[in-house]
Amino acid sequence: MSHTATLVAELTVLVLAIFLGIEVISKVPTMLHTPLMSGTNAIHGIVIVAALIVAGSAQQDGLIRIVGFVAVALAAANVVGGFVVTDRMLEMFKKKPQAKPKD
Amino acid sequence: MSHTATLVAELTVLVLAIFLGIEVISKVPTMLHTPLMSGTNAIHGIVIVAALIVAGSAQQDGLIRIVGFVAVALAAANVVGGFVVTDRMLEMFKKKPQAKPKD
Amino acid sequence: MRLGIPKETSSDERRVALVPETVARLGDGVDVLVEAGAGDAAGFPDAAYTEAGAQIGDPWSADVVAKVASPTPDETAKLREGQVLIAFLQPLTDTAGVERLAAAGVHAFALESIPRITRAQSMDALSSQATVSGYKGALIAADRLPRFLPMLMTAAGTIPPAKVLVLGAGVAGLQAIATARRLGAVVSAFDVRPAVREQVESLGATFLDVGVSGEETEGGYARELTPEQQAAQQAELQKRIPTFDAVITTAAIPGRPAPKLITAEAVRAMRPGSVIVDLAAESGGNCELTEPGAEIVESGVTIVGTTNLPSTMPTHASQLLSRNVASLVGLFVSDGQLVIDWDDEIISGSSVTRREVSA
Amino acid sequence: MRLGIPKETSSDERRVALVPETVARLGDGVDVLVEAGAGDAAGFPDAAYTEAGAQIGDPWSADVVAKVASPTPDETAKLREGQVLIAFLQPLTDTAGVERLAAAGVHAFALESIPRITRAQSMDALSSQATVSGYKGALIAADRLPRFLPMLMTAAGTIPPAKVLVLGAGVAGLQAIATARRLGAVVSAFDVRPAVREQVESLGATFLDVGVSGEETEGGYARELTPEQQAAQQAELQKRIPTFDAVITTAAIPGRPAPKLITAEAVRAMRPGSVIVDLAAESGGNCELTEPGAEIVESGVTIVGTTNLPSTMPTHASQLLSRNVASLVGLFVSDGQLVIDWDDEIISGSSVTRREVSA
Amino acid sequence: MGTNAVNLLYLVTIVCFVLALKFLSSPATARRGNWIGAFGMTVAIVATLVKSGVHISWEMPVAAAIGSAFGLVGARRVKMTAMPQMVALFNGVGGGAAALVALAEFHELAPPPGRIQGDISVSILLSALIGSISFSGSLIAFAKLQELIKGRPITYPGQKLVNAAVFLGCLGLGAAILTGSEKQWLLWALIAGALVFGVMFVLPIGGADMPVVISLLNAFTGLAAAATGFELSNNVLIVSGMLVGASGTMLTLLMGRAMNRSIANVLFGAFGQVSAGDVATAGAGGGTVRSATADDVAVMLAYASKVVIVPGYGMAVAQAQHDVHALADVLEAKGIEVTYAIHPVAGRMPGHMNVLLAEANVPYPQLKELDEANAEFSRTDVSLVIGANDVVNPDARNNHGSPIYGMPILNVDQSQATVVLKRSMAPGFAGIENPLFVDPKTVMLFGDAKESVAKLAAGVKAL
Amino acid sequence: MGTNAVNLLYLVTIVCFVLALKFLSSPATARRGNWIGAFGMTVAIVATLVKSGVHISWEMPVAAAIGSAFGLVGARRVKMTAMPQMVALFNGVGGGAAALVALAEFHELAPPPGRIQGDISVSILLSALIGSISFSGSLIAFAKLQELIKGRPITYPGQKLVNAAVFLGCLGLGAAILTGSEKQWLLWALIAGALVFGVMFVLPIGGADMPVVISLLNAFTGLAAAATGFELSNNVLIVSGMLVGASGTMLTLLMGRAMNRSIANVLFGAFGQVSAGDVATAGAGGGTVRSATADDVAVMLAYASKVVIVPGYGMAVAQAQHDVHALADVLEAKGIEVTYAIHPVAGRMPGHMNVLLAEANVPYPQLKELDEANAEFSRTDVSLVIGANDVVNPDARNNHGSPIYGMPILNVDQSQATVVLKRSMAPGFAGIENPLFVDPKTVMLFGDAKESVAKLAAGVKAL
Ligand SMILES: NC(=O)c1ccc[n+]([C@@H]2O[C@H](COP(=O)([O-])OP(=O)(O)OC[C@H]3O[C@@H](n4cnc5c(N)ncnc54)[C@H](OP(=O)(O)O)[C@@H]3O)[C@@H](O)[C@H]2O)c1
Ligand SMILES: NC(=O)c1ccc[n+]([C@@H]2O[C@H](COP(=O)([O-])OP(=O)(O)OC[C@H]3O[C@@H](n4cnc5c(N)ncnc54)[C@H](OP(=O)(O)O)[C@@H]3O)[C@@H](O)[C@H]2O)c1
Ligand SMILES: NC(=O)c1ccc[n+]([C@@H]2O[C@H](COP(=O)([O-])OP(=O)(O)OC[C@H]3O[C@@H](n4cnc5c(N)ncnc54)[C@H](O)[C@@H]3O)[C@@H](O)[C@H]2O)c1
Ligand SMILES: NC(=O)c1ccc[n+]([C@@H]2O[C@H](COP(=O)([O-])OP(=O)(O)OC[C@H]3O[C@@H](n4cnc5c(N)ncnc54)[C@H](O)[C@@H]3O)[C@@H](O)[C@H]2O)c1
Repeated sequence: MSHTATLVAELTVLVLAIFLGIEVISKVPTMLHTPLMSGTNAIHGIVIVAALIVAGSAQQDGLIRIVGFVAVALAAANVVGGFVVTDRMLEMFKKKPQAKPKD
Repeated sequence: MSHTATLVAELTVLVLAIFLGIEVISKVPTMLHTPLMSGTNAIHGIVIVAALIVAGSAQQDGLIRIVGFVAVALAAANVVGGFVVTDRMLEMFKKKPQAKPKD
Repeated sequence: MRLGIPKETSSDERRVALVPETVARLGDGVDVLVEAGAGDAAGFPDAAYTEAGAQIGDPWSADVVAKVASPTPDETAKLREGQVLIAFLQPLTDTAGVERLAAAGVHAFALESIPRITRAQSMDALSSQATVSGYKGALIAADRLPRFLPMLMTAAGTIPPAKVLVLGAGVAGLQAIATARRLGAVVSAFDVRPAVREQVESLGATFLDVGVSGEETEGGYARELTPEQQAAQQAELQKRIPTFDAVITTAAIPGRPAPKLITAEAVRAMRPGSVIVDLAAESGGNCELTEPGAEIVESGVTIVGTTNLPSTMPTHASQLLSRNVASLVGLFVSDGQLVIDWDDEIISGSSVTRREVSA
Repeated sequence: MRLGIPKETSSDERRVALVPETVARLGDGVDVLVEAGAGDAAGFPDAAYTEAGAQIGDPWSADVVAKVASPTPDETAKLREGQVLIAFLQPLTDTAGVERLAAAGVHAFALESIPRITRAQSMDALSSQATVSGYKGALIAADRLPRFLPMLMTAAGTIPPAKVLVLGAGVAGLQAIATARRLGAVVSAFDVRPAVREQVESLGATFLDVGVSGEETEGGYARELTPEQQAAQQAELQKRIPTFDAVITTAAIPGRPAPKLITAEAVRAMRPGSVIVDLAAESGGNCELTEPGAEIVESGVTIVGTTNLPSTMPTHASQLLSRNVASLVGLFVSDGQLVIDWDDEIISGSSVTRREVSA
Repeated sequence: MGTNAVNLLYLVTIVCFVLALKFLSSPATARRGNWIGAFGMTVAIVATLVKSGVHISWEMPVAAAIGSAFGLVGARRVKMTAMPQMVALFNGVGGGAAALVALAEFHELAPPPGRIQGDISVSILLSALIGSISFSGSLIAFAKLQELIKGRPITYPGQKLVNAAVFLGCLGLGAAILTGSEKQWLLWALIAGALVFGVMFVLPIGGADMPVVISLLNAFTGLAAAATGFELSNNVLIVSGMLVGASGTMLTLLMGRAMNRSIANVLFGAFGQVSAGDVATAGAGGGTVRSATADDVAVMLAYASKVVIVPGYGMAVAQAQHDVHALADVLEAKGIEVTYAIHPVAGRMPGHMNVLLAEANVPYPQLKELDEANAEFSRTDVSLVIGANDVVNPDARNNHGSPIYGMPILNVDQSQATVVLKRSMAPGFAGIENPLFVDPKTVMLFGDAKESVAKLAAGVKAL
Repeated sequence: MGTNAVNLLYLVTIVCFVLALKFLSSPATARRGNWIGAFGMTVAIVATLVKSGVHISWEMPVAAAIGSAFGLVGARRVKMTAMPQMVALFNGVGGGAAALVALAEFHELAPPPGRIQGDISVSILLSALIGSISFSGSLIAFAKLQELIKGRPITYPGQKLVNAAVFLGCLGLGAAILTGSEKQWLLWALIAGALVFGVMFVLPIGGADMPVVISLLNAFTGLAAAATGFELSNNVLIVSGMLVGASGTMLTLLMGRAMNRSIANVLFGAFGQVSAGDVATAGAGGGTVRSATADDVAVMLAYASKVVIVPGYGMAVAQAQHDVHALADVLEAKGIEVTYAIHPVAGRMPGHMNVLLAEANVPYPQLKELDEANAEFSRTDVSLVIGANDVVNPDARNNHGSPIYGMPILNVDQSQATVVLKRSMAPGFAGIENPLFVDPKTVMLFGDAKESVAKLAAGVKAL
């Protein structure tokens, strides 16, 4: 497939992702705004894939080594921190023990 | 891109379409079930694209000519009939004249 | 056809059998003759009648005479043979009165005896007057109680809601339940007919289960309980009654004395200040201590035995009754003439003198 | 400290100033002396008092005497100098009585004069008794009307809901509104204080705008209208009143005769069978024709001028009053001793004899 | 036009289709959604026609014209009540087209250039198989609904086994093709088998369940179209087909749920025994009772101009008065005129309805007496009968033999549509059948009145 | 592992992320959603590591370990109240990573193999630009929330112009790169400019609006990740990044709507003038009033075990009694214990609340007197104060100078949380301020009580 063909295919994927992104969260209670923001924040930690690819590329000079190193570290922080923070936020949504005097 | 790569890309698109298909109609009032069915029915009339491609392919023998002809005719019936029937069904959802004695 | 409306002679009867509003509804074929002052006590002056198209005159001369109470001997004397009389004739208890009418050759129809079939609903005077009684009964209970019916949480403490028990949940009982509930009381009710439980609950009240259940006869009336059942009912009620602030009783069996539901002992077990309103006083009362027509206090419990409650709300009681009477009178008119269609289930059912007349 | 509760001597006063339930609430430092039979009329036998920890004895010997009505001259004679008296003393109108008390050297406190501040809400006997009056007033209207309050659609025709007008929507008026609404009436109300409109609507009733609007004084009372305003109000009301089936009036200005809202002419314009319940009868009535203490019929309109309605519901009226009295008495007790803290706004505000005493 | 430009246009089509589905899910926008879909389709067709490699022969417009004419006339002529079979028909031809495309592709690819790639043959086989099933199944569904063949389940012993055998046979043929012998006759045989299976699959299903089956076949056709997309490496086919496949499957599930049936029960329930609906479907005079869901009724209400509420004893039993008032509020907020028609003997005591409605604070002026109400039914869009029965029984007017003959009733049957809320087909106080319930203008909403009314309020609000 | 196999694994990741988002949108499944997301991320990382062409050097695990440790410790240590700034921080580093990847790609592609393809350079420029803005902007947001720099808007005259200039400068640099001069310093300059712009963009925005800004920057980072995907022709990056970009944008709009603010007003409101919230934000003692939406409160209620309703005069004015009972029914259907605490002088007449609640058929036993109710607040999860004010004013207990000092009140402030429904910050009958409204455990739900309560019931039902 030509480069342009790939690009068009990628655009198709992009468009579908946009719709899906909008659709999937269109009815969120306000209470979940912050956790959802935090969850999506963790998901864009997927740049770690890009960072790894860059850091692992064969042809490396000093700049790429350094940049790759920093990128991996930053992305890893995004991923780990993102998911853990979200989980902590969501702890409070654990279903409370039914009708017992406060927890 | 290799044939397999294309296939994987197509699968990605397929998966996104599945999600989107489910998401987008997940809250439909019962009253709209039939119109929605009819509307999606019209949409799968998109096979007309395939039929046209087949009917328009350069290398044609008798079989393909006949098959292509019939396929185009059937698909066209699907497309036109589908959208028109749906529209007729939906006519009743025209917003009624506000608070006037029946229409 | 001429319809006569006499003035009621009993001093405690303030109703009138026809109100001006209904005169027009009777249609052209019917001329209405109203005795002067007939509607005064119910709030309908003679002028209103004449305005509505009636004449003031001698009602006894009419083809059909409609009144509220059974005629006195004097009144009966004014009736002539072949005349139609419509009134509450108490056919099952006032045999003397009925015999007098029969002797006079009058075609007498008792409002009480109209069969309770669907077509006769608009003539059902028992229901319409029971509606008044039930409403008024609850108001009387509220008035006589030295306490509030509703709950009130105030700076001077909390008043708990009064507990009201309704015994017998026919037309009057259901209306009493509804009225007491409106005023905020916590209402329980009991009746022997099994279908009543759901009806009581449909008004938001509680059905009090005393473990006795009777039968329903045709027309929706209750069958009299056996003596054992009666005893069981009394005993069970005696246990429950002291927890209530007011008891409104309406239990009745057509033509029979009212069942005694509340014993003297049960009354004495009640808290002082409690109230019993006995709407069955007319047929002897549901409480052993009830004195029909009187209001007494016994060991601190007020027992209201007032009879003829509808007469205390004469305007609307008359208005409802008037519609009933008009519907019934309608059956006797054909092309402006008096016609008695003896094949009509309602006419034959409510007649109390026919056997004698035809005999 | 000893608190004495005499039996009321007026024949139409069935309340008692303290009920057994409240005796216990007074705490250890207060010994209660109840006159024999004091609570009988309200449904509280002597036994209940002794059970609650009170003694039956001579209430006049106590340090503090609490009763309902202002003492008669005879009763005043039983009081001694320095004694505290709590009662409805009508300080603004019964100057003679107050002077007698002052002469006797009694520290007299009028329940009417307790300042209407937040802290005094639990002592606000005017409010608690007005609550009873309002409720009872609506019940009386319902009882006297020859018609239903609620709407009823029946086989014998449709009864439209009664239209009830409440004039003066203070504590009693609001309660009357609520009660009449509960019974299904269509209720309108009017008051001169502007804040009342929202309060009336908060009970689901309609505010009747007669175009006159007065002021509110401190404590929430209304200021008396100017003669012009009064005339305008009367004229406007006269136009509106004939459309109502029942009018309940509660308008009052502390210490002043009740404003005349309903003229004789307005009464005559009403439909026969209509009812006026004048809860302001005690201070002369809001209707020109009201005879305080009596029930009259004038051109078919029943005008109820019954005074002292709370006494007709003695159990709960006493119970509420008792809490008010107990809260007030609490201010006079310190370590079981009678202490009069003249700096307390409530004590100084409700005292009616202090000036004289200190003079 | 180059492939990439065409693919970009296809992307426009995809966007249109997604928006179409989205808009079709809400009554207010549904019609617009359909138009957007049609626009997207036009874009795709034009793009294909200008695509390099597509030769426009004379047959193409002719074929398209024939098909379109057929579709247009069919769709315009059909009566409102015959819509479902029309949908079935159009669905079938779509499936047929997909199967034919598969056939042509196989024919084109199979012989000279050597073996077909595995995934392509899978796609071809799938679109041939599914398209054919959809084609013949839909035609049977059409024939059943059109009453060309009898609507009730056609069953015979051993049916399950025979069906399974046919299906397995098709799969076997597919496997044979995949494992090497790419003989065209094998594909012809597979298509033939699939056509037979489609017929046998739908035949045993009863007419009442047809809409669900059509929805399923609709999803099938979507899948076939998506498979065609894989054959041709064409994203617009993949996405559009799969959108329909997925949403169609969802919809089938939703329809099953709305009928309180599992899909398996719908599809296979008839094998061995005739499926019995869960509510009585035949009323008094043998008429048919139409039962609706709360959502259906909510839509009816939301699109009405005037609604009359007819309360009866059932409202009292359910103590639904507060919910009824709340529903009326919701309707009025939408600008709908709401009144209550109170029959003089509704309930079990004089004024029963008045007591309850006053408690719920329903304004008195909204309560209409019998005569007043009867004058209004002819211009009423929906009469909402809440737990009333005898007082709306037309037998009182029409049937001289009825025990309630002569009683004046509320003539709800004169309104455009009537909805009856009750728990079952049980009679009321008078103990008699009510022909209103089998009136073609009546739908029943079964369940406790309080719950049903609450659902209606929620439903109307959501619209 | 081959690219195709890896791409299939990436597809798994995509599925996980979509499910994660879906699950995150409902309280009952949100936590599970997060875990599914984490699982998908793990799959993607593993797939990348085994991908042919990726060489695992020693730096990689070290870098990952450092980053992870930092993220883990930060996330674990942070106090609940400091969550938002943590999110900002993690968002920033993600953006930074995207910008760095762009830098590396440019470096790798630019010099020898000739011109970079147009779309690739656009992607690189976009991810560099957006990633950098997100990085510096997020750090500023973090610093503001952490109170490292002062929270209130920092403004100066001409700010708009300066910002616009910087942004246009960046665009100019990008254009230069695209049109031919693929000099690395240009990209460095662009990144520097974008960093500066990020700082200047966030600085003028007030602390209260930060959550909206963070959400927007979060969407930016998603876009940057998607752009990175185009650079590397990697679908998982494109889809995941765009999912975040799209849902993040939606979320930003939703948050704005929940605050009744347009996004433009949030972002640019501070330029020129300090934005004033539309409800009073400072209460009596200068405390802060926290206002919530009906949805927020619905979640609070739905997850409570015990709710006490405290009605006051406002309930009467709004005539909300029927709706209040309906709400209580909905809560009870969820197994939540509901009682009503009735203050002796709530309303404007003795027994005011009783009259109304009896009309609405609230069962008498659910009504609790003052003393009874006060004994229960300490084990109450949510006190729902509906139009009451003076009767819940803690000054009556604590403030000797208050005109209502000494009045016994309902101690709602002892419950876990209090929600106050009223229309404004206006005082009640006594005309005095109420410190309850600025209690940190209190949230206000502004609006007419009838409407608010109806919304709450709908909200709780939807959960
Ligand atoms: N008003 C009076 O004074 C009075 C007095 C005595 C007799 N009646 C008689 O009573 C009848 C009144 O007519 P009507 O139409 O009001 O009542 P009806 O004919 O008795 O019908 C009531 C209907 O409500 C349904 N229902 C009961 N509970 C329900 C619930 N919880 N939810 C939903 N539906 C429920 C029942 O069907 P399901 O069981 O299928 O739910 C029943 O068919 C007349 O025949 C009248 O003559 C009236
Ligand atoms: N019960 C009695 O017998 C009696 C008699 C006289 C005086 N009082 C006095 O009245 C007060 C009663 O206390 P309370 O807490 O019940 O009432 P409150 O202190 O007067 O407060 C009522 C609150 O309701 C709000 N409100 C009004 N209309 C509303 C609507 N439509 N929707 C939502 N909220 C609304 C008002 O705030 P917004 O304007 O911001 O909405 C107001 O702050 C006490 O001070 C008591 O002393 C009582
Ligand atoms: N078909 C119709 O249209 C129609 C019309 C009017 C009334 N009705 C029905 O007829 C029924 C009876 O009406 P009514 O009020 O005139 O009856 P009623 O006045 O004769 O009796 C009053 C009630 O007392 C009850 N009762 C009798 N003995 C009792 C006992 N020992 N303990 C407790 N309760 C006892 C009866 O069951 C009845 O409900 C009503 O329920 C009504 O539904 C039907
Ligand atoms: N602060 C507190 O805690 C507290 C306690 C109790 C009462 N109050 C308030 O005090 C107010 C008055 O109470 P009340 O019932 O004892 O008053 P009241 O008995 O003195 O008067 C009754 C009503 O008549 C009205 N009125 C006077 N002249 C009138 C006229 N010409 N026309 C129409 N209406 C007229 C008054 O405005 C008042 O509402 C109440 O509204 C109440 O809210 C406050």
